[in-house]
Amino acid sequence: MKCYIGIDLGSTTTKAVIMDEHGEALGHGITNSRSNYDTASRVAKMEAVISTRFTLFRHRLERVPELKGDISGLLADLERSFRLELFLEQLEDLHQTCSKNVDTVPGIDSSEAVHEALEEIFRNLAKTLEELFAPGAERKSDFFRDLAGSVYMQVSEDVARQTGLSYDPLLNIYDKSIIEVENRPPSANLDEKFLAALDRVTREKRIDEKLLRKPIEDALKEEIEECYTVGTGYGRVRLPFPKENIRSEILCHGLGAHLMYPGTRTVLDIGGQDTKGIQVDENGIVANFQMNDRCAAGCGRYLGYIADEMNMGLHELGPMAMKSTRTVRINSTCTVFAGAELRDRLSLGEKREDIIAGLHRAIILRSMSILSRSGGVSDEFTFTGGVAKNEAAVKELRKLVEENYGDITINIDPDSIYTGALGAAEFAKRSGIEKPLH
Amino acid sequence: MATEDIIERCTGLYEDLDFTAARQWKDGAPDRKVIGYMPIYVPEEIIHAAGMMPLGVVGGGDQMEVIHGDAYYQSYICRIPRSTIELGVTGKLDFLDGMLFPSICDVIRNLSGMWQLIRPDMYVQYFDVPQNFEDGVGGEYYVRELEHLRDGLAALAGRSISDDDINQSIAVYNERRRLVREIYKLRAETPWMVPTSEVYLLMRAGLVIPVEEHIQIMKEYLAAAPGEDRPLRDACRVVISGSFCEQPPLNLIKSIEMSGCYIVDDDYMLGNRWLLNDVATDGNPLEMLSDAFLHHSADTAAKYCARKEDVGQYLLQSVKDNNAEGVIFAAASFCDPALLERPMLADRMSEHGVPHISFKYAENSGQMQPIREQAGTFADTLKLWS
Amino acid sequence: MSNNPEIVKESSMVMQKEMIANNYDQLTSTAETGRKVVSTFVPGNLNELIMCFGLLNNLPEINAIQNGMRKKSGAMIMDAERSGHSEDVCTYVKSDIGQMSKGNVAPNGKPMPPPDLLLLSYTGCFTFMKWFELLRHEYGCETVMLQVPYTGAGEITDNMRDYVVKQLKEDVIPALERVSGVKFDIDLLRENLRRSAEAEDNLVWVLESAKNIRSPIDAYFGGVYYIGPIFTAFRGTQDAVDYYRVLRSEIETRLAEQKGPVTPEGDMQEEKYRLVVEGPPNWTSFRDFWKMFYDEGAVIVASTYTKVGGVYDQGFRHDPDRPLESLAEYCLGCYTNRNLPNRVNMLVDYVNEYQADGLLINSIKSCNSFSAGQLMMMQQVEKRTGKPAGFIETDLVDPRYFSAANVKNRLESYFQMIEQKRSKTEAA
Amino acid sequence: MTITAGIDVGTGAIKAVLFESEGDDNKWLARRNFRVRQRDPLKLARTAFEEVLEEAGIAEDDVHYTATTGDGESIPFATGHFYSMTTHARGAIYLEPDARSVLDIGALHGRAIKIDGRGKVLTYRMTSQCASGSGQFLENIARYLGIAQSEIGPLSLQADDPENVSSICAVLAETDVINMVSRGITAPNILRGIHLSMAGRLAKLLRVVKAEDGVVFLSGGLALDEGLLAALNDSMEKMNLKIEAKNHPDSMFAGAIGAAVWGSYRYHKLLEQGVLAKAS
Ligand SMILES: Nc1ncnc2c1ncn2[C@@H]1O[C@H](COP(=O)(O)OP(=O)(O)O)[C@@H](O)[C@H]1O
Ligand SMILES: Nc1ncnc2c1ncn2[C@@H]1O[C@H](COP(=O)(O)OP(=O)(O)O)[C@@H](O)[C@H]1O
Ligand code: SF4
Ligand code: SF4
Ligand code: SF4
Repeated sequence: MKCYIGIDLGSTTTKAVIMDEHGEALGHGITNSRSNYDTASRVAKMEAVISTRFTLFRHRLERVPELKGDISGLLADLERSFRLELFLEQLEDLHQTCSKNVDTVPGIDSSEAVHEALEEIFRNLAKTLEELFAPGAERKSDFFRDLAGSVYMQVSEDVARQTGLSYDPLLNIYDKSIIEVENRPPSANLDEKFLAALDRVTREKRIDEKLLRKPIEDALKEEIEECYTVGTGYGRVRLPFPKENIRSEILCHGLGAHLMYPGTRTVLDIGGQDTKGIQVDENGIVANFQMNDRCAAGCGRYLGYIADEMNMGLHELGPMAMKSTRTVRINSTCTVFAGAELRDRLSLGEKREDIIAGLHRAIILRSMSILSRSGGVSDEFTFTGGVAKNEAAVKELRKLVEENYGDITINIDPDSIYTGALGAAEFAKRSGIEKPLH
Repeated sequence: MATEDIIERCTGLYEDLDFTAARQWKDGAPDRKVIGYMPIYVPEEIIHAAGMMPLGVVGGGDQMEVIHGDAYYQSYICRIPRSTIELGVTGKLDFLDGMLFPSICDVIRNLSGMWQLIRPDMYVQYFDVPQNFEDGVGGEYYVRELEHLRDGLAALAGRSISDDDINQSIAVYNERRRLVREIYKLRAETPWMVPTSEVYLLMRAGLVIPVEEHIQIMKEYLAAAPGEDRPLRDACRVVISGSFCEQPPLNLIKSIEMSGCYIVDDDYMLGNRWLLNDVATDGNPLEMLSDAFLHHSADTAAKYCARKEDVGQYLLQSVKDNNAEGVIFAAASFCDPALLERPMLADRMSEHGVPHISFKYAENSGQMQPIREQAGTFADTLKLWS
Repeated sequence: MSNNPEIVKESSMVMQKEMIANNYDQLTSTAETGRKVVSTFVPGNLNELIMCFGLLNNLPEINAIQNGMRKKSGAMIMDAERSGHSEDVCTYVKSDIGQMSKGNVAPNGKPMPPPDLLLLSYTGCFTFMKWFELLRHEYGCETVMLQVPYTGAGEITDNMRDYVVKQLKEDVIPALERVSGVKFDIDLLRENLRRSAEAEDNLVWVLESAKNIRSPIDAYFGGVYYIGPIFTAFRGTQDAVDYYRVLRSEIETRLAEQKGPVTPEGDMQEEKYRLVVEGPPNWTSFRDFWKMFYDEGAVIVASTYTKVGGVYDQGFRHDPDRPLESLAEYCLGCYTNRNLPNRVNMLVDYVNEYQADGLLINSIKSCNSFSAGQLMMMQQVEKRTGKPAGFIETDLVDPRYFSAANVKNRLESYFQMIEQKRSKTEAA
Repeated sequence: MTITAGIDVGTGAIKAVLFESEGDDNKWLARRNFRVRQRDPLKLARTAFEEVLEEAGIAEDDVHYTATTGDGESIPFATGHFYSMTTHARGAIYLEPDARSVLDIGALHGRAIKIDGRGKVLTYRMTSQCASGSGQFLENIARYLGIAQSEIGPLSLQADDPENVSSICAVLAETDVINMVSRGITAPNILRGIHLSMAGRLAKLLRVVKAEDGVVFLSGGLALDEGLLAALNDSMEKMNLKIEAKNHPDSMFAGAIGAAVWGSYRYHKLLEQGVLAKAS
């Protein structure tokens, strides 16, 4: 099967979208943008391939008459189990790496005690992770780093307290090891994991294995042929691509938003360290755009700092802000000082959720200015980028758009974080069909 | 009235971004007109003489959410023009019949053009002032600019403005100037009785209400203040310099006081103290206003100082007159005039052994911790070591 | 201009280089020659008048630019900040003050003499006033102020002109007489002004040659060289007259040969985008900045920066018959002394008359005079021309504020947007 | 004999000390230093206070004056508060009598304070808001690189070709660093680059306050970072500042020490005036 790939190498996350020659997006993948952009785009692409496989499974399973009606649940179970397989493998890797790193971290009196503590921590981790992947469980994030990290912190603080070890070296070991692990994409064969996941699901759900095995194996045999790749995003200059395979993220976001919602005339994208207001015409062609100036105040990273400061997951910020009853006015959106501002407010006795709500409003106010600079908001308006996942931000945005521009259709796709990559994939398809890459 | 009530009224005026008091005044009679003006100084007498009300516009403070204003300004430009534009774009200044932009810096200067672009129908004037202080050169130019202003306002008012009209207005403003001076004097003598946060609000009120009402409020305050029971605190005496345009948030003024400083002189809202003495009411009023402007007006960085020796003398005099122990240079971030001038003033203070510190603020500064830290250390030092 | 050995230098370039070197040599040899030095600014630069007194003209802005291009300004600015100057203010000022603290060495490596007079032509920029107060603070020399009122209502009034003329007569000329010991001769001034006008005619011709599709010049990156002599210590000299004559004939040849603009890497090839630029350039990475344009086939066909030291393409000429009045009008008419509606009009006309693809604003952190209000200007120009505008931010001579990756990212996006829009118009 | 406690509430760490003084003789009884790491600073301050009391075997009621500094203005059990620069100046003189200037380098700020031999603040200068040269930033980067706090210094000292970190904004600098890593720049060179950029800024502050004699005393959370110290001495040399920067093993306690010492001074002042304040 001929496939076209768009990669959006963002400052926080790297996204990939795989598109077929008819323009259908088959799969997408996301990963943390890490120290090595090559790895990041490789991992994102691999994730997109995984997601494409699931799309292909769906296509095949839809043709199995006996399964009628129950595919989505089945696929979700499959995916969950598959992730768990991946995570367990990475966890094992992390465990070994941590053990190996014990001796390289200073400030450790008894490495034996640390090794013991690590055993305990990882026993706990494996258990907690399996729980996190139990049917119906909620997860803070889908990144290994986030999940493993937050569990590790909790567990190691407990273990440290019980054993009288100091907490800092344990953290240092983690900090050091997670990087190594992240930079190693899962090594073993993906197909094997798909099949292992299949086994697990059929066992859990008592489904006849034979019904599923053949279609899944067939889907796995289908070749995903990479015909043309276009890169975009902040790190695009670092992509190992020739110039004609690179598009500015403005064009990609414009086009991506147009593909998702053809009626789009204004796009707001809030990414990790930039905010863009884009005006597009009926063909998704960019008519005007503005970005934040050199100051990264009020971009997505700001929320990251806040989440770190509060020791919360990014996912949890929005819901917490939604609980607010009165908004505290926050005037500085300087990312670096976000933490200080937060502490300042807390010490004045303001409530957490009110402050957080204020912070969200501050971000949105800033993007309203950028929109205003780019020519305002016209119907329809599409909100993209990581921050679009945040309900509190969305709520403020709706309010302010209505106050300033009246009644406007606001589109937010659950997959809006992939908008740039989708646009890039479409560019890849257009170029690839014109002149295939050799 | 007790000071508390007076200050509450002033606080209400300060927080009212809709300028209700001015709107009410305007609605009081069909042909009333309100003319907005920006810092530092315009000859309000001429507006008053035209039967109009001058309204001081000094940005939106820390309570306003700025959206469109930020769209028009880069991050390296001070705050006051953006919140002022926001006030304009969001219709809060729609009731104005004119806007005056006095010469102070390039930002306000360019804002005058922006206002012409967003309000092409409005009476919008850039009001230039002389930087040449000779009667025959700068004075002559200024008198003709004043005539131009008078004629423009007369046309807007639909009636002529006579010398008598202006002289009468000068008399009213003379009274205001006297009261302002009195309040400043009282604060310098007994700063614990007259906190700066109150003086500030009193002065701010003058921007947004008719001058006659302002005179009344100040009289009431002067009558009430000595009756308050306020303990003397262990604080040092400082002069604030550099805050003549964009205003600090009230919290900042309070933080300075809380961290152990009595403010005994300042250049907040200097417009109502710009002319230092009474202006004669028995001559050609424009020439008298010009004479006062050229020879008896306050000093700020927005003014050219013709002689090297004179730089900083005004501030030094204030330190001496008010028995201050130190100077706090507090300028708005990105305020070119204040920040360019500061090294020269600081040198002058050091020459005369006047301790000083400096920091920057924005009208919407939220974090007071660094301010307290600096003002507090300054106060600690002046206290522990004197 | 170009240090690239493969590029044949046009003779105008050689001429200009010599003129500048010569001027610095004169400035740095006053100890021997006994000549007196006046410092003044590019906008409102009264070179013709200064020449009447045999005084040398030193322009601190130009020194800052020279230091910027030689990558020396960064250290100077930091020096000034160390001695208490705010990071928020104009970097020309700090570069100048830093240069002083570093021994005040001229670009030719010799020490610069202290000025004998600071001629503060307060034209179009508030910072000028404080800048010279700061210099006076350091040098303690005589300072004379020439206040040029801002044309806030969009026109030059009689009161403004009279005020400037009066200051010239009563303050500036007496000060120049005092410092030089030379009596003012108005006929000499007329003679100088006549030469100015002649050079101005040729300069305007050169700038307007960019109206040709396939422009023979770049009116911004190249333009800053073309305006050099007329904005600085040469207006009114025979050297300037000769320079502009030669320059014009060179451009005539380029035009005839259908050549594009010269760049540091030779003649520019394809002309893909035609832009109008508002705002001064960045000097510390001037070459890299320029390269981002010519590599993409972008030519600047008109710019406002080349009008800061005088707006000549809108009809103004120095006039020997009204010497002081025309000097006054010159000052009053400089680009940054014009109000915003007028600046918008100029930009709209440029976009239309030069058939540009759009307006690009290079917003300079240092310069409130230029930058405050630019975003509204941009909006107005977009609205009135229907052409897309781009916006980038850099600084004049502070290398910390030139983020190449950031600027390149925006420019690329801007060019791709023009391209995309254009292919749509073609398809339609 | 006066017992005083000094509590320095920092953004990164809480420091508490207990002193016993007799005239000009100040004896150090106990100390605590807790990293905040996402815990409630005010609670930690209380814990630290209790632990120093316990270590010295002193009851809370026997403390004559509890002085806070840093962000501790709102600590309920304090007798009084001194502002950081006042306390760091005094603490510096206590630990290093030859100190004539202090560089207080914390999580979000850097300050240069010029002082005299008695610990009086003469002038000071702080880094401006946009500061990639802050402890927080260094900490983030180190975590990012998987390097323990205590390794930063030693690693930085191994640099052979330090990379230039120029961004003023920490967020953008973070991206710069990411780029560096993907260009294969080694951790020591990156760290040294950050150190140099911080040191340049700090040395600039020292220049501005005209620190020209005596020792430059490092205090605050980053004082013990040897890499930074080395970079700083380099930078000062480059700027022709002919003074030497030094730290002290107890540098991090300078603020708390200063608070305790001033507390005792203040206690006697109050005693003289007859206005005896007591810890609540
Ligand atoms: N689930 C989420 N909930 C809230 N915010 C999120 C979520 N996921 C990502 N974000 C925000 O989105 C930002 C990243 O957005 P993204 O569009 O990926 O940026 P970039 O393209 O610059 O990497 C993060 O900094 C974070 O603030
Ligand atoms: N115990 C410690 N060990 C290592 N580093 C520390 C320690 N305490 C503080 N730091 C570093 O110093 C930084 C700030 O410390 P801190 O003294 O709390 O600053 P401040 O008091 O100025 O807020 C922290 O971000 C961390 O990088
Ligand atoms: S440090 Fe803060 S204010 Fe400065 S550029 Fe970065 S985000 Fe903006
Ligand atoms: S704050 Fe300063 S720079 Fe800003 S408008 Fe006022 S005077 Fe001008
Ligand atoms: S502010 Fe602008 S016009 Fe003024 S000196 Fe600086 S660069 Fe020149």
